[in-house]
Parts: sequence; structure tokens; C-alpha cells
Amino acid sequence: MKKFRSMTYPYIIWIAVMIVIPMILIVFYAFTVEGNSVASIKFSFANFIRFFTDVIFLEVLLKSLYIAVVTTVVCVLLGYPIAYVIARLPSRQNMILILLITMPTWINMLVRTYAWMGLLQDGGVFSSILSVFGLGDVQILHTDFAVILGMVYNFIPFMILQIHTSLAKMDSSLLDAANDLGADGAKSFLKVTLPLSVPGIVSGITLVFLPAVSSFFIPKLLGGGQYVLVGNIIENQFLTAGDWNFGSAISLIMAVVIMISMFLTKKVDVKASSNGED
Amino acid sequence: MEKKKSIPSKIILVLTLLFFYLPIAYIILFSFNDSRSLTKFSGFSLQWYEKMFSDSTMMSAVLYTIIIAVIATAVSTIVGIITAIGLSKSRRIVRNMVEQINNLPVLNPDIVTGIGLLMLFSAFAINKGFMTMLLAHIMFCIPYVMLSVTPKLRSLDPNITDAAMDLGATPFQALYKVIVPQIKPGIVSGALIAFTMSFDDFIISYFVTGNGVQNISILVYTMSKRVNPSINALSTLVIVIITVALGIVNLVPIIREKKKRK
Amino acid sequence: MEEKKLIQIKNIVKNFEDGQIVLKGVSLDIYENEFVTLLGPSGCGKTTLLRILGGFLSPSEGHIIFDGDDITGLPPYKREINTVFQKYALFPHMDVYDNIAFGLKIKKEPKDVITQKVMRMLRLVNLEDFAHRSVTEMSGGQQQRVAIARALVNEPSVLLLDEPLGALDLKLRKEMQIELKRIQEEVGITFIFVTHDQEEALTMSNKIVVMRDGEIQQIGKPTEIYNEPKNEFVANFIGETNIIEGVMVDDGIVMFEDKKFACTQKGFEKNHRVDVVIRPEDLSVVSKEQGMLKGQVKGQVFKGVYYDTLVETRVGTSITVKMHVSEDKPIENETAKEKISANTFFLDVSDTEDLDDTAIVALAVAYAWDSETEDPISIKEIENDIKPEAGTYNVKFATAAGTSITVNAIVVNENRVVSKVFQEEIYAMNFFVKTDDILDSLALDTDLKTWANASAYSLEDGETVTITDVKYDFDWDNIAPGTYEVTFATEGYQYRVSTTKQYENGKEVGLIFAPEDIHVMDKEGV
Amino acid sequence: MNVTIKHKVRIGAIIIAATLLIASLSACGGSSSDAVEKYGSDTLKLYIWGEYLGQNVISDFEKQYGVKVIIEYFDSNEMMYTKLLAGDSYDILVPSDYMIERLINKDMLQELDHSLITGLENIAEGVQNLVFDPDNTFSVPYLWGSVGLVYNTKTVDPAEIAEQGYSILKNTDYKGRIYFYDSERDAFMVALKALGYSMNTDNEDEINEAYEWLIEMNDTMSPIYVTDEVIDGMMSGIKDIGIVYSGDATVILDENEDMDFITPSEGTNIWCDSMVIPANAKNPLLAHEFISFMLTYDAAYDNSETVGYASNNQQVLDEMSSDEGMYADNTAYLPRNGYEKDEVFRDNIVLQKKLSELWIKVKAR
Repeated sequence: MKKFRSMTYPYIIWIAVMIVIPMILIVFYAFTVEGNSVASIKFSFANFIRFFTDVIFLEVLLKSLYIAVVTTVVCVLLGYPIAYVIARLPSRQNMILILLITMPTWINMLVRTYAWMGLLQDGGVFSSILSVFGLGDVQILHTDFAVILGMVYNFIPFMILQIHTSLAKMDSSLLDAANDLGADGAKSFLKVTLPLSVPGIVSGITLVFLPAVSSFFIPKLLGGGQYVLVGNIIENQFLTAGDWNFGSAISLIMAVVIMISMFLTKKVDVKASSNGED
Repeated sequence: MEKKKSIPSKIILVLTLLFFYLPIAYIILFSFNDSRSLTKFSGFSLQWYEKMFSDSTMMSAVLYTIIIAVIATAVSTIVGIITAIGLSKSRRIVRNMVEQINNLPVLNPDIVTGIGLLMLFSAFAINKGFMTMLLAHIMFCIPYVMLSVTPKLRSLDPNITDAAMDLGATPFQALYKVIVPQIKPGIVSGALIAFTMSFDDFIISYFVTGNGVQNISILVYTMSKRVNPSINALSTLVIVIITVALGIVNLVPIIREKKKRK
Repeated sequence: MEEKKLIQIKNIVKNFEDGQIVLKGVSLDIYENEFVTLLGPSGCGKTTLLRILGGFLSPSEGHIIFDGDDITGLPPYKREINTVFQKYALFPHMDVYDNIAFGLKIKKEPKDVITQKVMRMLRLVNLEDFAHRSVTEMSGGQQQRVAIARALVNEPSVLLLDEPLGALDLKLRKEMQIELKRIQEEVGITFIFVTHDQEEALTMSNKIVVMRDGEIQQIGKPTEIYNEPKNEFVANFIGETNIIEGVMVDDGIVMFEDKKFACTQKGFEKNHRVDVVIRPEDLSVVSKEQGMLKGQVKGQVFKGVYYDTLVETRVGTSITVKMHVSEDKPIENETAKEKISANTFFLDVSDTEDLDDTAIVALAVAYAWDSETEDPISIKEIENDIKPEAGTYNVKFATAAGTSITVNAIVVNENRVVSKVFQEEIYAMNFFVKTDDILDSLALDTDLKTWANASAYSLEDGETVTITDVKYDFDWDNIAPGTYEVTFATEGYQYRVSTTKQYENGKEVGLIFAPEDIHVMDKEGV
Repeated sequence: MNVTIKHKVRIGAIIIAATLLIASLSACGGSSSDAVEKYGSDTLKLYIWGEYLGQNVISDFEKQYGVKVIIEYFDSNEMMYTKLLAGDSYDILVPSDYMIERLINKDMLQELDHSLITGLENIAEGVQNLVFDPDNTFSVPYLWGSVGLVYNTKTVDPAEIAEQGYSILKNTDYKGRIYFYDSERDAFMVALKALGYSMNTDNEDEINEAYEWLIEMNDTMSPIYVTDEVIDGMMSGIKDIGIVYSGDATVILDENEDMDFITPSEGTNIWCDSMVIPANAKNPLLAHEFISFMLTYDAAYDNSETVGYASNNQQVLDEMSSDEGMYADNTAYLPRNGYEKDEVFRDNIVLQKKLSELWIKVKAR
């Protein structure tokens, strides 16, 4: 057995370097100012003060959260029925559909987002469709709608898959039991299926919410230059403004926010599945 | 019990697939457009493919993407398996610790991972480019491999290695003659995930690359400002590559099955 | 207890999409507070029938009449029937109380009433203290009880149980059997119980329905089923028994093993072919002289209270061949430090086709080894000129290093014994071996079979018949060169007898039984 | 057993294949040993604006010198600067005036060896002895131009725009019909000019006024902030007015005759992007060759023709703008010369930081 254990040591070193140190660096930079060279160290809260004393940054953070939440909600509302329908199909078609849904996720997110750019163009496919209803020059690209659409498109498969697995691994005899005990279709769905799929929904939420909050290229491509979310600020700080300290601080704040929201959803999960009925 | 398709569910499915495949169809269609327009299809032509293939930046981007994806997959798969097996035999504390840390890149937004690595590399004054990108990809691929291998390991009979060794196999023979074959499905899916993760990655690559090394995503991102249908051509290429890869991975087992039955 | 019919199952047919027919027109009446068991091997359709009763499946044909009205099309939640599922199907997201209360809550009964009923049920299945335990952290037996309580609390007039004890270990199973019976008697409603365990069926039910391939084989009280099985299948399925082919000579006279015996059965036409069933416990062993059947003790298994003794009344088909044992030493190759050994061997003309090297090596007992380390060395080349006609041929075995030995292959004509009684033939050849071969043998009987190339076939269907018995009169551990006889035999007529005494193998004994203990059944009659 | 053997083999094969690919990748572009011994290496790393190279210049250069050019694009000077700070090394950069000034101050450039550069005499008057590097010690002009407004003559009255200048960007008749340039410098340039201030000011109040101006514009006009997207946008006439770099304007006007270009009377930013060699360049010799090459008539012509900006080569400039030149009647090609309200950006890190933060705030509203 010892032999086997020793096989993990290289990887432990690896993660120490490739995962732990970067995290430390972020924290380190977040609490220092001046210069991107590790040499000049000045410990301070300046970055955080700057962030929290300025309404704009908070607004940006809130907007990011807002967009992410909307995206997540939409994903649940659309994703659940889809997953449900698929889960109820006979296994063969079931498998095929899951494959069909995963397929696009394998294809480059940027490529797919780029495609939406074209579709949502003024005078593009969508506005042409709209113009049929006399809404010709409705601005779609560069709007919240476009950004949320892009995010939903990119992230909903995760939601569907999560819910689907939770539904698929649910023992069908539970539904028989519910029926047997007098619950008709609707009732047995509400009292058995739904509560039992909550874990799936929750993990789906985490999988959607996480990238949605931090995403920066979807808003940039579909939202246009004026569309600033946390991700964009971070990108800007690192690649344009070159203020790594502030950038780190923001990403740290974002990470914390995410952790909190995850924690909250988890709690919901526990409660939901503990007293699913009533 | 008896599952049947109702009309509404049919509709839902159709709409879903439409939603998922519209953009892809759009890309493919307009990659054959003979004008620069992204809004109206004025005629069939292959000019954008010619442009793409003659454009060295695009080609090298494709090449880099594939090379990195392949190497990252190979390395992360091997390392992932070895580590996962090692962990399955390790003390609980070690296992938990590693698994916790492992989850960081999965749970962290890519952008955080990206900037972390960016700072790591410049802290060690490593010249950014192919190597840094490759390292980064390996780094974020391994956890996915382990995530798909570990459960398979758990489901293994713990005595199986002992049995093998009892029959005279050295630990490592036991490893590759008994364990690896059994967790093969996990390995395959892990490798597949790793490959696509690497192939599609934008955010992390975007932060850790440099010195003119670009993968397809970065290229698309930097080019997306100007209308440039070669991007559609490129995307179509990507779609084809991925579809083929998936097709192979998914169909081969089915075909084997069929063969077996006969 | 014969009261009014509660459920009438009217020739139910069920075939699934994939065309396979699971139920081929099953009809059955079930009465009030009966404990009915559907018994049969897996795939016999018993569970399907239960699911149809529960309303989870709709039959392709036929009707379910419940209390006078047709409920065939009624969904489960409208039936006065409840089910205890195979793996209990307890709702993992609810605790014991909520699981049991589920049905009542659906019916919107007042809270206090619910509490009342649930508590009563918990008492019935004695789980009072577990009300708010999570079902996931309960033992199989406890989950079982919860499942029963959850079903019973809705006061159904029929309770369906789908292999409810399947998941439990033996001891718990026994307890639950009694428990279930108790509950059934206490609540006094009809239980329809599905199992593949005949013992379970016998101990609990007051009506057993034996099923096979979607058809009912026999319906009856446990005793009937046990003592008067309708056919071989039922007889076998319901427990260890002796089934002998025979002929009904006349009312009350059955003939088997060429002897006439008195029996109680009547009503068969003369000389009708029948199966005779004698339960092991109805046979008793006596001295050879006074036995109605004579035989030899073939083996005994201690079953706790009694011995399960095998008595063979007639040996099977047998053949005796000569074994020539020599002391020839192996050929040694000094240069290569190798030894090689092989024997002359006989084989039948019919063996010469599809005769491959492995077969030859086996027959000739050919092998080579390193004269120092004793490590085996593989035989690389085998030359033979064997033709499919009687005669003597040469066979040469050689190793890579060139160490070689040549032996004879003697092809002879047929050497087989045919037995009319058992409609089978057995076949074997004389053979040569070295003392070492015998000494080195790990499993002598098997080796002897291989060397003699012994095999047996049924003349009816050409299936191979296993050779159960290898007899020889030499001493394995110190065998001297010479010629010995080896006899191979198939299984003959063997009787299973439950005895309290122990008999050593090979003892000649007699068997007796009383006329009323013989049960005669029509061959493959349903 | 053979399972894993296969496995190994496969992986081995993959890695080999991969390395081969890398090899071929680095090899392609006809690496010639003489280039190596001449310049020490046969690759030139160029870091330049996107959409900023002539059709064939690069391939021509590669052919002529038997070398390989690795190109990387940036979409803002700041992005380039940050990359440099992060330690990336290039042989040639093509940043803008003020950025060059900063690089000089930070000693991140190496002095050019004029003996290795031919064609300095061809440099267009417009970009001779520029403030930030009067005698081309560090930089040689690449392309230059101004910033102005492109508008759709069908929907915007030329008189009106001529008279309102930048202020038309706050004219609510055009609400939702305008592209605004997504870069702090140009945004503030517009605002400051509109207010009649210098675009190099570091006067707090003026800057805040400009900030207010932008916010008001942002809130009342719901503009779309773009960079290069503006080119296609205006070409296909999606919006009516857009802030556009003169060169892009040239291209737009070329494609869509409804469009016209105006350099507002409030003044504008006369800018020049020049070629420089960073201190950490790996292949300065080849870099010098590249500069010379870009000064040649053909290269300059190709660049100016494709990209549409004013050429660094006087001859090309004259030809293009001459009556039979391809940009003869293109109002955008030739930058306004010697107008007193026009300025060149100067470097001012403090201002820079402030602007970038203010700009985010404007956009994030």
C-alpha cells in the first residue's frame, strides 16, 4: 500500500505550486499596493476601501449578481421541464437526447457566443423575424436580454444534465408507491419527484451561477463596450489598467460573494430535501 | 412506469434542440457565404475557408489548440489516474486535503484561476507562451480526470489489489493489469472531458498566454471586433473536429456492443 | 374461511412492447382475508400479475373484478389496494412518520386523526420509538416494517407484497415471515404475496398459486401442493423429491423399476405413462432383504436433524477398460538438460477427425521438463501420421531444444456400451500410463477420464451425460506396474432418503414405502 | 495487459505526434540558416494593433528576408504596456505617441541605430520631428491620422454636424443612433475638446467637467461603446453618427458613399503610431530591417491602402491623396494639418489612471 501512497506525492507538490501559491498570490496582492513586482511590499486595505467607498463598483457587483441570478432562474425554469421530459423517455432516446444536449457544450463557448453576435445583429436573423411583427429596429445586441440569452445558452446544459441525473437515478417505484398511496400524477410530482430532484437543481444552480457571475467575454461580445460586469473590471485591471492589486482585491471580493451564495443555496438544499412534503 | 411521449413534451424537445443548434447551423451556413455580411446569405462560396487556410495566424492557432489539448489530455489523464489510485489507498486526511484543493479550480471562477496563474508565472519570471499555457491546461484538466476516475475506484472491490498481489503480481502489475482495466470507462470519460476542457478553454488561456501564442478561443475573441467570416469557417472547423471526436467516443462502444451481440 | 370472492382475475394476458408474452391468460379467484402466495421462479410472471392488480400495469387482455366491479382501467391511486414494494420504495426525503402519513395527508384527513392512525400502525409493526427517524438510516427489517405500515395505514382491503423479504438475511426473513402472518391475521385482510421461495410460501400462505412461464401450474393449500403436486415442475419446485418414470398398470397399481407397487391413485386409463413422486421423508432404509427396492448407498449429507441419504437402486451405463501401467523412465537429453515423457495411446476411429495437438498431448500424457530445475518446458512440435482407420501410427513430440520422444497411437474401432434403460451410451478406451503419471495426478478420476478419453451421450437428444462414477481397484499412492481395470459409469436411479441413521458409502440396503406415500401424476399434465 | 500496453503506445504516439507538430509549426515559414547567422534568429516578434497591416507586407517581408514573423495584436496601448510589464518580449512594437513617450521615460526602449535604417528621409512631413521623439531616436512613424465623426449624409444634415461638432453627440435627436469610442483617452478627448479644453489637461475641474459631460451623454443618448466594431457598424449604416479614427473612416467612406467624415472645429487628436524596439527585444537587428522595410514605398503603400490611414511615406501620401490617387476625394484620408486646436497626446500616468477609472464609471452606469 505504501507504494501506492507514494504515487500521490508528485501531485501534492504540483497542486501546492499550481493551485495554492496562486491563491496566496491573489490574497497577497489584494492586501498590498504599488507595483506588480513581488519585491515592493506595502500591506494595506486601500484596494478594498477603494472598492467599497465607490458606489460604481458596488453597482457593478450588484449588476453582475443580478444578471447571474436572472440567468440562473431562467435556467432552472427552462431546464427543469426539459430534463423532466427527457428523463421520462425510454432509455434509448433518453441517451441520444442527452448526447444531443451535451454536444454543443463541447463546442467552444466563444465560438457559440460569436454566433449569437451574428444572430442578434441589427438587421440580423432575429431583428428580421421581429420586423415581421413591425418591430424592425429593436436593439437586441448590446442589451441585458442579449447578455442573459448568451449566458443561458452557454450554461443551461449544465442545469439540464444535473437535474436529469437526479431524476434519472430516482427509483421509479417511488412514484408507483405515491400513486399506490393515493397521489395522482400532479400530487406525486409535487410531493415526491420535485423534492427528490432538489439536490440536482442545487448543483445545477452552482454550475450556472458560478460562471455567470464571473463571465466577462459574454457581456463584452453581446453587451458591447458599455457592458461592465465584475469580470470585465477584473480583466481591465489586469490586462489594461495593469493594477494587479486592485484586480486581485476585486476577484477576492467576488470569490467571497460566490462562496456566500453557494453556502446559502446549500442550506436551501438541506431544508428542501429534509421536509420536501407540505 | 410505461413511458410515452406526449405532444407537449415533443414540442419542448423540438424547441430545445432548435435553441441549441440554431447558432451552430448559423455559423456553418454563413461560413459558406460569399459576402462579408453576417446578416444576409448572398451565395455559396469557399473563399473564407481559403482565407482561413492561407492565414498563418489562424492555422497556428488551430495547431496550438490541438497540440495543447492532446498533450494536456495525455498528461493529465496519466497523472490523474495515478494520483487517484494513490489517494484511494492514502490516509483519509491526505485524501480530503488533496480533494479539497483539487476542487478549488473547479469551484473557482476561471478568471480567478487565470489571474492566479498569470501572477504565478510572472512571479517566477517565466516567459509566457506555449509552456505556460500547457501547464495551465494540465493544471485545470487533472481535477476533472480525477473526478471521473475516483468514483469508479470507490466502486472497486478493495480486496482486488490484494488478490492480484496474492497471485504474485507486483503492486504495479496489479495496478495496470487489474485496476486500470476496470476503471477504463472512467478514464475514457475523464480524458474526453479533459480534452474538450482544454480545447475550448478561453479565459485561463487568455490570461496565461503571451509571445504570440494564441489558441482558437483567444483568436476568435481578438478578431470578433471586425466582421470576419473566416471566423465562421474556423468555427465550422472546430465544430467538425469536436463532432468527429465525440462521434468516435460515443459510437465505438455501441458498435462494439452490436458486434458482441452477433 | 371460504367467504365471498374479493378479487376475480379473468384470463389476464400481458405482452410487452418487445412482443414477449409474460402472462398467457391467467384466471384466479381470491377470497376475503386469505393469505395468497404467488410462487414461481423469476420470470414466471408473478410480479407482473401483482403489478396489474396494483394498477401499475394495464393488462393486454382480460379483466380484474374487485368486489363485483371491474377495476381493470382504474389508476393505482383510486384502488382500495396497497402495495409493499420489492425494495420498499420508502421516500428518502421523509422520516418514518411522514412516510406512513403520506397516504392520509393526500386524503386530507385531519391532523389528529392522522397522528392517531400513524401511531397505531407504528405500534402494530412495533416501531413506536422510531417515528421521527430518517428512513435512510434504518435496517432492512425496520424499513420493511415501515413499508408495511405505510401501506396498511390506508386500511386497504387487499395488501400486495412483492417479494418483500427478498432483501433480508435468512434469520430476519424467518422473523418477518412470522411477523407478517401475525399482522395479516390481526388486521384480517387479504394479503397477496409474491415470492420464489417455496419454503416461505409453505409456511405463510393458506393458498399457494404456482406459476411458470406466465401460466398457473397449480392452485391449492400448502399441503395439497406439497403432497399432491400436479406435475414434475411443481413437485420439483416445491422441494427436494424423488420423481421416477412409471406406468399406471391399473387403478391402484403403478409400475416402476420393473416392479408393481400398490398406490392410492385411481382414474388413469390403463398403462398410462406417469411420473411417480415419493418424498424423501416417506422412504425408509431397511436391510437389503426386506427392501421393496434394493440399492447401494451412494452418499450422505448431514442436514442438521436428519441425513440426506442417496441410495442408488440401479447403476447407470458403465464401461470397463484396461489401464496398462509401466515404469518407463522419461527420455533425457543430456546436452539440453531436458527430460521428455509420453505414452502410447489408443483412440477411436471417430476421434481421428478433429484431433488437435492439445488432444494428442493429453491422450499421450506428454510433457517435458528441465532435468535440474524441474521447471516444465513446452512441447514445441508434434508430428503424427494418424489416419482415420484402424492401425498403429507414430507420434513424435519434441521441444525447442530438440529433445524428442516417439510413441504409438493405436487407432481401433468402436469401443462403447449402450444402455437401453437409460437411453444412453458410454464410451472409453484402454490406455497406457506411467506410475509417475498416477502419482503426480492431482485429481485422479478426472485424469483417468481424460486418459481413457471416456464420455457418455444420451441417445434421445445426443446431449453429453456426465460420468459420475469412476471405479478402480488399485492403490493410488503406491501403484505398481501392471494392468488394471477401470470402470466408468453414469448416474443410475438414485433415491433421496431422509434417514436418522448414518450409512457408509457402498452399503447394500433396501427401501420401503407405504402405498399412500406414492403420488402418481400424469406426465407433463397441467 | 495488452490493454495498457496499447494505452501506453497510444499516448506515446500522441506525444511524439504533438512534438512533431510543434517542430513543424516553428519550422514553417521557410527557416533559412543564413537568416539565423545574419540576425542570430530567424523569427521576428511583432506586437501591433489589430487590423493594422497591409495585405501582403508580412508575407513579402518573410519572403524577402527568409524569416518568420510572429504577430500578436493588442486593442489598446495600455493592454500592450501591461503585457510588457508582465515580462513579455517582442522585437517590434507599434504603439501610439503618448505610450512611446512613457516607454522612453521608463527606459523600456532601445535607441535605434540609424545606420541600420534606410528610408528615414521618406518620412512624411506631417510626422517629422514629433514632440515625443523629435529626431527619431527611439521611434519611426508607422501610420498616423486624426479622430473625427463619420455620419450618414442621408439622415444627418452636414451643416448641422459642422456647426455642432462634438456636441451633436449630445443632441437627443440622435438618441440611440450613435457609436461612441470605447477608450478613455478618445472619450475624454472628445469631451474635453467639446468643452474647449486641452486634451492633455491635468486640471481636476476640467477633467470632472468632462466626466460630467460624458455621464450626461451616456445617460441621455444611450450610445453603443465600441472600438473596431464601429467600422462594420457604420459601413452597413446601423447607426447615424460615430466617433471614428480617420483611417477607419477612410475605409468606411470607401465602402458606403452615404457616409461622410468631419474633423470637428473644436479640434482633435492628431496621433501617430510608430515602430519601436523594446529594450528586451531578442532580435534587434532583424527589427531594424523590419523598420526599413516598412519605410519602403511598396510596404507603406500596401499598409496605407489596406488600412486607410495616412502613410508614413510622403510619396505614398501624395499619391494616395492626388486626384488620380485611390483616396483622391476621400475626406478622411489626409489628416488636418497645422490646425491650432489639434493636439498630440502627451504621457501622464496620473491622468491616465484617473481617466481609466472615470471611464469605467461612465460605462458601468
